[in-house]
Amino acid sequence: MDLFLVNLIDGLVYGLLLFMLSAGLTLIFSMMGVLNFAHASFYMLGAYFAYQISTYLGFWTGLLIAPLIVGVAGAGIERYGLRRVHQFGHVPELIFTFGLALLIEEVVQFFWGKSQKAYDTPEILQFALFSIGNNSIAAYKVFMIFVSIAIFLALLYVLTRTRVGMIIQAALSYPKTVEALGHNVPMVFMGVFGVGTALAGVAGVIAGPVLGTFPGMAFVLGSIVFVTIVIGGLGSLWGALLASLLIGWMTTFAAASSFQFADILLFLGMERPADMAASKLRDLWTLTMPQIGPILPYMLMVFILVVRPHGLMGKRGL
Amino acid sequence: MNDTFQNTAAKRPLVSLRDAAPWLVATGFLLVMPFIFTANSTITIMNQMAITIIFALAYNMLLGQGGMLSFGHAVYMGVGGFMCMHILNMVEDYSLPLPLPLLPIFGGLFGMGLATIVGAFSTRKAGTVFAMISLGVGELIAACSIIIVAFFGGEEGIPGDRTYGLPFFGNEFLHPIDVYYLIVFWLILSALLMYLFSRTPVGRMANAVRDNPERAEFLGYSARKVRFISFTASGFFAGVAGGLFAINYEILTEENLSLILSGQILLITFLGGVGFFFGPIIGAIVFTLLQTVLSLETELWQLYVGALFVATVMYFPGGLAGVLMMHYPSVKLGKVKSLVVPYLKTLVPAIIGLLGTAGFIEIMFHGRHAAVGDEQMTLFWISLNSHSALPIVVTLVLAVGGIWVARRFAPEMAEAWHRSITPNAPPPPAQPPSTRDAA
Amino acid sequence: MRIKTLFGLTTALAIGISASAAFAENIKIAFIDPLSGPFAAVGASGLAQYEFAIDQLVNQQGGVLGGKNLEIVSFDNKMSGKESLIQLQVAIDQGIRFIAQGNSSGIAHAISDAINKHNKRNPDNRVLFMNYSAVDPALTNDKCTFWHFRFDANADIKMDVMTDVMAANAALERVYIIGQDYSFGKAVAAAAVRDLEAKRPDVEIVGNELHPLGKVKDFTPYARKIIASGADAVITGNFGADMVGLGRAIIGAGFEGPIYTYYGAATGITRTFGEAGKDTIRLVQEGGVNPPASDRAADYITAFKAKYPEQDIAQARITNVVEMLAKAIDAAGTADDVVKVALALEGMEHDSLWGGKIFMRPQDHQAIQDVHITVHTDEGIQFPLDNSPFGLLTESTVEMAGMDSATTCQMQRP
Amino acid sequence: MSAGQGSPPALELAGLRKSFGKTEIIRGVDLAIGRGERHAIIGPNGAGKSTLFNLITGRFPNSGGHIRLHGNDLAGLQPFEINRMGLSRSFQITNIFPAMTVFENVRCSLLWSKGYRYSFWNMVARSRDLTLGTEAILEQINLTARRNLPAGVLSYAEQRALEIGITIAGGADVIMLDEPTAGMSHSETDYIVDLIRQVTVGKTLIMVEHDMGVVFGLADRISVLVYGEIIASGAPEDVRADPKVQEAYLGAALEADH
Repeated sequence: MDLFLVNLIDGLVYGLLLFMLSAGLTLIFSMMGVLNFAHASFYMLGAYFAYQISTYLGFWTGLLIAPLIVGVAGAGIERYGLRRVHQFGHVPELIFTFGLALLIEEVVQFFWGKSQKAYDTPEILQFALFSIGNNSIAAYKVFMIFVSIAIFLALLYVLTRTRVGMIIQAALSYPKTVEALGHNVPMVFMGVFGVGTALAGVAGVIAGPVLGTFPGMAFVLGSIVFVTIVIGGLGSLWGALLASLLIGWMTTFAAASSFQFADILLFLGMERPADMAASKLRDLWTLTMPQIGPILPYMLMVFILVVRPHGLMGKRGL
Repeated sequence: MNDTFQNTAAKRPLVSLRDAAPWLVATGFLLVMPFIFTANSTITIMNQMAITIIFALAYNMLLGQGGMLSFGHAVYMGVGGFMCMHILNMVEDYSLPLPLPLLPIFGGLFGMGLATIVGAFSTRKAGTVFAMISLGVGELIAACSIIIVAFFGGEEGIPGDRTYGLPFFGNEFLHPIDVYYLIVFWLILSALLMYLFSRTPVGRMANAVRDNPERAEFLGYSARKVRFISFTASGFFAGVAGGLFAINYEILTEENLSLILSGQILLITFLGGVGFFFGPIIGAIVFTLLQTVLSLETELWQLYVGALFVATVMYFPGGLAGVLMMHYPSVKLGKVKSLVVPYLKTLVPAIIGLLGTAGFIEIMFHGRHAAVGDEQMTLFWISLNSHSALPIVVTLVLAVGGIWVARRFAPEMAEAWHRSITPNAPPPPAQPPSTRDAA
Repeated sequence: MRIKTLFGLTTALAIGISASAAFAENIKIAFIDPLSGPFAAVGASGLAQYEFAIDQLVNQQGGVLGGKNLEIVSFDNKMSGKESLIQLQVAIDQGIRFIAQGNSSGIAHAISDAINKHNKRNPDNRVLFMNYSAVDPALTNDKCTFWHFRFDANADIKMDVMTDVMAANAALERVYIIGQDYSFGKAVAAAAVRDLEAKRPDVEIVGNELHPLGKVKDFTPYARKIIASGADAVITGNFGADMVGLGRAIIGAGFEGPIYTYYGAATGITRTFGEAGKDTIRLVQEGGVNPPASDRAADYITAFKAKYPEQDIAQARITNVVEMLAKAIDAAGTADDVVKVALALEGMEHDSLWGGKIFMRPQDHQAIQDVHITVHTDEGIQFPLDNSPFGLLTESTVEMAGMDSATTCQMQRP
Repeated sequence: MSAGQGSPPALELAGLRKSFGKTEIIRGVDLAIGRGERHAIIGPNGAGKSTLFNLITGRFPNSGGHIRLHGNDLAGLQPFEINRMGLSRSFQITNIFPAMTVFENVRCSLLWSKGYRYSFWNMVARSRDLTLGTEAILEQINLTARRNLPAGVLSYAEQRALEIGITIAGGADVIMLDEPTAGMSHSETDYIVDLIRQVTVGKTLIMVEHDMGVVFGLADRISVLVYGEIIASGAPEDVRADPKVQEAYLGAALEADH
């Protein structure tokens, strides 16, 4: 029971982290129709910028400044890169962000080298806030939860209570109409792209110390973010939240479980082969849940796309 | 290539010389290549190129001709390759009478088999749904390759030996050159078949479905079925490429199924140009050279490839083939000569500028990462000190100056190009083909 | 336009490959390892160590065969089997007879297999494979070839040493084994179970599991399981980001026992563990540097750090590769007939720079040497890693580890 | 003039309904269109004309009632299946294959009816049948000179003509045109009307049109759709004279027209 509670908290932390990434991506995707493949790269940039700033000015300054730099960089890339490609259609746009992801990874390696950076949590949060059983819950994790929730509430407020939010909301559902109403849609696009990437930057700043700051960090997280927004449904902040938490808990509990596929095979009435090495099914007999945990979200995505292409809470189809 | 039916009365010959000429030239070229580049390593690289060309052409059946963006196409090549490897090992173990050159057929069949299964549920829609399903399926099969060791061999993969099969007309395929001719045979055959496929009713409808699936449905065609047929055909040729990979490298590993390879083939195809049949061929050649040769020269090769790719998407969405075909009207009008001077004026400074930029980056990189005391480096065959100011200043000046000059002359070049594609007589409505098939 | 320049450039480069074969005065070693991509840090580090070892230990000592120099030529395999095979062919075409590779046992298998085929098909220009790091036991067992020499202790030998040390700890009751889901991770787990059962049947293995390679973003749930199991010690074969992620998660969850690793140090890992990993992370390795075996070793490291401030002697065995190869070439009197060189390497005994002897066992071409258990700490460290205060301190040593270990190798000699 | 006795009408709608959410757009339409008839559906904006078209061609599923083509119920059929039964349509917004040449556009629309189906063993360029058929249609729609241009670069009127060409190419005997002259100048409209008259000889034509000149020039019969119901149906003169129609729709338009 203790372990269950602890896993619940760990899954929540991971899920909320995914949410910070997917919230920005789902906004960008729904407005501009662009599957931004470089989204996780902005997450990486956030972590590296924050690392660099933290070596001079400390963690907290990094938390404030790094996302701003990332957001400005994102807006700049939208203005001078993506907007240019926009006229050629969606596929080139997507491919552009794909190339951008490769390029950002190379640039990061050029400046920061190839090995892992010693970017660490701030000392003030380096203690165990409380324990459940033998498991200590680090204060930093609780801090991550609060930051994510604060961002979610702020987004919700901006989207539902402010004029800008109204325009964005409307543009999510009726992009053409909003343009016809005389709003500067390119400007809105740039703003949304900037804010979306800045959100990814925040995620990078606070996840970098926990999940590691290394050139492959974007690739590791990259495709799972798409999976999240596709499962959640486009243009739906709540969908993104739901899917993020779902994936967070799913992967956490899969990793924590000790379920063995041998049990299924035995249940099916098969007999455990005496000589495992010679058995054609040996890989199935030894398979455990943690082995397939990280690919469960992909299975879920394919399943959802086949039966319900607009995702859990999406309003319109892909 | 031209579909116009010249003379309705005369009977069309089975193959006209005009249609066959590019194929004959390409075949001749491929047959002669090993006599020019005799080293085993260059032949190995050419083998790699040929395999990539088949794979890229197969991929373009989806992306360019069918409008389906796949993020997991490596699995069809990989699964075809793995099956071939197992068949190869069975041939060895049970002395089956299967000549090696026929092996790729099995790769194709298994690639097609897998594509049939996946296509059954993924081709209902194009666009994002298809792309994301391909990503998911790609990730699933890539993950299986590590989990199911009995079939995929885990990290070491499945090795085999191509020489244990039956000698084929006395050839045991001991050397890369023997394999080269085998691969070239399959390259020409596959390319020809894929080209012809694009000329069949279903191939033409694939274009129609790509452009406007709804309209195609009102012409009596099920968009889904057209996509499905393109998808399985593409799976077949990807599988053939996998079979050739098995023969050439005699090993298949999980990397053959990875998303990295799937991403690479997208990059290659787009770099070459999706709008033209020969685009992916150019892409495959250029990319293979960059990957195997440029990487010998600089550790930063991926940075340059990334930059080249992003620049291509931004400025030449028709890819390298699109750039070439932009000049087709000029050639037709016999106005290429008028382009030489304006192009030189812009491109020479541009190249100098780009090389200067690359030089600057290399010097910076060397300065930061080289061993202490090891300050000499070789750049473009020039030996220089990466820690002194002079080379840095020189490359910077070249970079900035070159690009500045190029930008100054760029409008003139564009102007010259426009003039060169416009006939002197009354101008008909023409359109640069570069942006044509991009969407 | 653009294309033409590209073509021009690439053709020039392509000709460059074959042309450089013409002037081959130096005896070249091809270094085929990742120099770009996610694993480039390890490759770059190995390359620096090779360059330095060749320069200091051979060329400055008068070279081989009466004055010829050794030279390392680097080939970027991008951690890809396919690229490795292409670069291998390029290296062979340049007249290179000695191939050094180490990162990834999968690639080592591919190269070993390819070299075996190449040597069979081209008896005139055979090559040798100097495996300096790939530790899959199969390479010197079922899959052994005459052309392959391994200079690192293999995974089984390392596990033997690790479990010897663990067995000596009477307080040890529960062990947790966790690794990446691929051949090496599985081999480590199997060896750990086998050795612990043989040496300490009373020790309970409370967990034995695999996680997907390079796909886990958050290791916390694994760490929770380890804590919940009440384990006293953890064994893992993880490398790279998976090593850091796992280690930090375990420590962060409150684990205090030792974590025995194969690859838990250097190329950023030591600095990232920092204070948290102190006295917890343990590494099994050959060639410890703290304390250095001799003044000569200390001077060598100091000189290396002066030349390569960003790198470390993280793969000490590289000096053994270089010195033993040089000795074998001298003994064979030729660098072209690799069969003679291989025969000279077989059974060679060598005094390592890092102390102790190296014996190249002729039955399977496995180097037998002293293997140490070292601990991550900042106390008593003369030569730290990653320019951090932390380094690896030798805690215990097994001399000539695995000297009489069994091998299933049936060597086919030419 | 109208449907031959004994055989079922070309198209028959019975109690057809369609609602989106709670809003009912088509509220029980009954209509029979005989073979060879030229039938125009008119009505004010928002009357549901395009929805009616989309229901008939299988683009949307209906919420109630029946659609029969030559007596066969179309319930649950996909657009391509309906097309194969001999019904073809054009769109209100130009809907061609812009990246393909004019020639290709027409040839693609011929493929199914010429029996090529999903063939991947025939070369389209080698089929005289196809080429001749395409050329004939290009001739009919006056685009022979433009055959090798991408369809996207044609002028608007040319694109509309091409769209009509694509619609009739498959040889369907029921042709549905959705506002074929929308957005055209007077001379262009005259040209298209002539074209329509020419290419639909011997076929059943159903069209939605706003331009009353076109409607009264072309149609044998007119139905007036208002708020999802047909309020009048008959010969042009009768419809023109119908007071309900006058009241609901025609009055203003007719006065402006004359």
